[in-house]
Amino acid sequence: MQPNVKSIIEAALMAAGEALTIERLQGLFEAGEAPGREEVRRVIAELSADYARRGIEVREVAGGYRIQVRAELSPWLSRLWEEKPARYSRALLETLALIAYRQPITRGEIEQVRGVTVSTSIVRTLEERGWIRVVGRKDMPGRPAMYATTRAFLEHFNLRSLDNLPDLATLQDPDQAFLELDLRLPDEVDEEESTDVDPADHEEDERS
Amino acid sequence: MQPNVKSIIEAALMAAGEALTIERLQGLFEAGEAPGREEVRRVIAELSADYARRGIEVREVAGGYRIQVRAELSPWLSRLWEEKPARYSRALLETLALIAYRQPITRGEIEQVRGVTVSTSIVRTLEERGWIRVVGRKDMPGRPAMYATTRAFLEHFNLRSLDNLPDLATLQDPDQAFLELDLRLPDEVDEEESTDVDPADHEEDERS
Amino acid sequence: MNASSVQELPHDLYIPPDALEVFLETFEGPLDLLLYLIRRQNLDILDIPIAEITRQYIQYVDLMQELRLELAAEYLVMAAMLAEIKSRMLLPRPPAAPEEEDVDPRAELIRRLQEYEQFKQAAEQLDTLPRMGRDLFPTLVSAPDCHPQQRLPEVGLRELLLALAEVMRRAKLSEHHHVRREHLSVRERMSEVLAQLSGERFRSFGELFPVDKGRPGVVVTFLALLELVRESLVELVQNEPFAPIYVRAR
Repeated sequence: MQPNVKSIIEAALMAAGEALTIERLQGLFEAGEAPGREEVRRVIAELSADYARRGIEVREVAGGYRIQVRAELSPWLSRLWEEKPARYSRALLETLALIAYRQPITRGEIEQVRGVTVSTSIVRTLEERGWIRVVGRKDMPGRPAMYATTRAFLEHFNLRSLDNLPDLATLQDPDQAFLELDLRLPDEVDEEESTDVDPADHEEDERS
Repeated sequence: MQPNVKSIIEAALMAAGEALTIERLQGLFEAGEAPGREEVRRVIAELSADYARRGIEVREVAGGYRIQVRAELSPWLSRLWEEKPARYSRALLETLALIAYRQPITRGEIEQVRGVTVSTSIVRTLEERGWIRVVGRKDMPGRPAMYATTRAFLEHFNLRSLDNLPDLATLQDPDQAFLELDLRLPDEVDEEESTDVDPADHEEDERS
Repeated sequence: MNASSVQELPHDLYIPPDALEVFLETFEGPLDLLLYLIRRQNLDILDIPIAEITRQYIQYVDLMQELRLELAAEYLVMAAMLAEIKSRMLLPRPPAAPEEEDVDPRAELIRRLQEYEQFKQAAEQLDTLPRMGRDLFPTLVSAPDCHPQQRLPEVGLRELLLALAEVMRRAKLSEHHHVRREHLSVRERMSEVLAQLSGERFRSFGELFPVDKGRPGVVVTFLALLELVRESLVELVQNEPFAPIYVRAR
């Protein structure tokens, strides 16, 4: 076998155990021999096509690429390991969701939305898993830590970027709802509703 | 993708992180759906053939089968796990700069300018890196070695010749000198030094 | 419609004590419990029958206290808040109330309930995303012949220049050693000539001049040789006038 760019990139993605950026893939080659970004992308697209009928896939996550076993095969693959994957409590998932969607966010702000204290052990678990980290301190009394999610979070949840998080359900503003009800005349309501279609809202509804 | 025996076995061998016995591979399937030993062997032989022109191979090792990166690819793959590069000391950089600008130069002459001894390890590091070499010996007591920079030095610093080193006269303000270097357009450089344009260098610039 | 559903509220609060404990532990706090009470009865979150919900909520809280479950203070705070909203809604509205008084006293509660529900859903969605180690597995092909390498340090031209500037500044030699571009190419050529002469061989003078660099190449080589002679690094040997000149490293 003659090592070529494609076989080197494939082997690296298979052996790395984590997502690799294009720069890291280029860094495998001697200076002057590294393929350009476009060539790396082309090779990855070729690999993706090669795997179309197989149990693995190339996936773009957290700004890099990795080769992973397709989700359809998890019923078989999970028999490889005795230990069952960890299940996370609702408290942990809600805390993580708030950090993911509202970052940077303080513990106090999380508690405000959830209505209960955020236990220290949840924050510690999330930090130990490498999914969240302190990105700064809020300029207010006590200078509380502000949390944000990490690359490891994106990698674990198979996300390309935070933009790929599922859309949040849209909120109805109660004040707005009451005000509108009070101020509009009955015939105005009819007219406005027929014309005032916001396509953005519709898309969001369909997606969620 | 329809999960089939081959895709499941391939995915398991790729994800396990260790060698898998035929029994463990059979254990991935529901009772009654597991392939026979002969079928598992046949599938593994097929995978082996599939990988013939690629950077990976199936190997039978003590305790079963595993997929691994071919030995030929280790020069590239090893760079995946490279440690963070160290930084060179200031003494080394000063020594290198003096050799570049005042070559051929002896160790004694470097010491005279720097005012301190040049350690043997610095000279050895620079020689091992291939940036300097001994080009002769000075006709004086002890016949000290005279050092000069090499082609590898020019390549590393992306210089066509020593002439392209920034002019020492501008050293009063090194930032300024550096800016001047960068501000020249490629075709301006060509015009100025039209006598010794090396087309090979240009190709390299485009590739990198 | 809402009124009738409030009338028909099932009085199903009795849950066996053991089960209740498990049941209450599944709530993530007062907002979660309130949401449960609202959703269980298919009520519109924007129009909560506050009196009935408050009654039910307080019943749960009383139960929790009776069972001496460790009751988070937040549950009691919420009970107080519900009671306050209820009393404000019972008060008759003054006929010429300023506009801000028109705001429904439930508004803040509704906002919080909605916001909490939004993230409760987000957490559920997060849990259904395919996850590494549960639904997806990274390939971990072994690389037995690969060994971690120590990468060589990177040096840029700028660092080199700064190092030189520093050493020159220290030595205060920059004025005496103004080396110009021309000189650098001469010094480069000096290195090359010396390299060619290594091993103390005699080389013919003419042989040292590159044929491919044109006139500038000849001039630079000549200057380099003169400099090498001046610095006693090479010697020139000529056996008789007009005989070939030889060069040797000293």
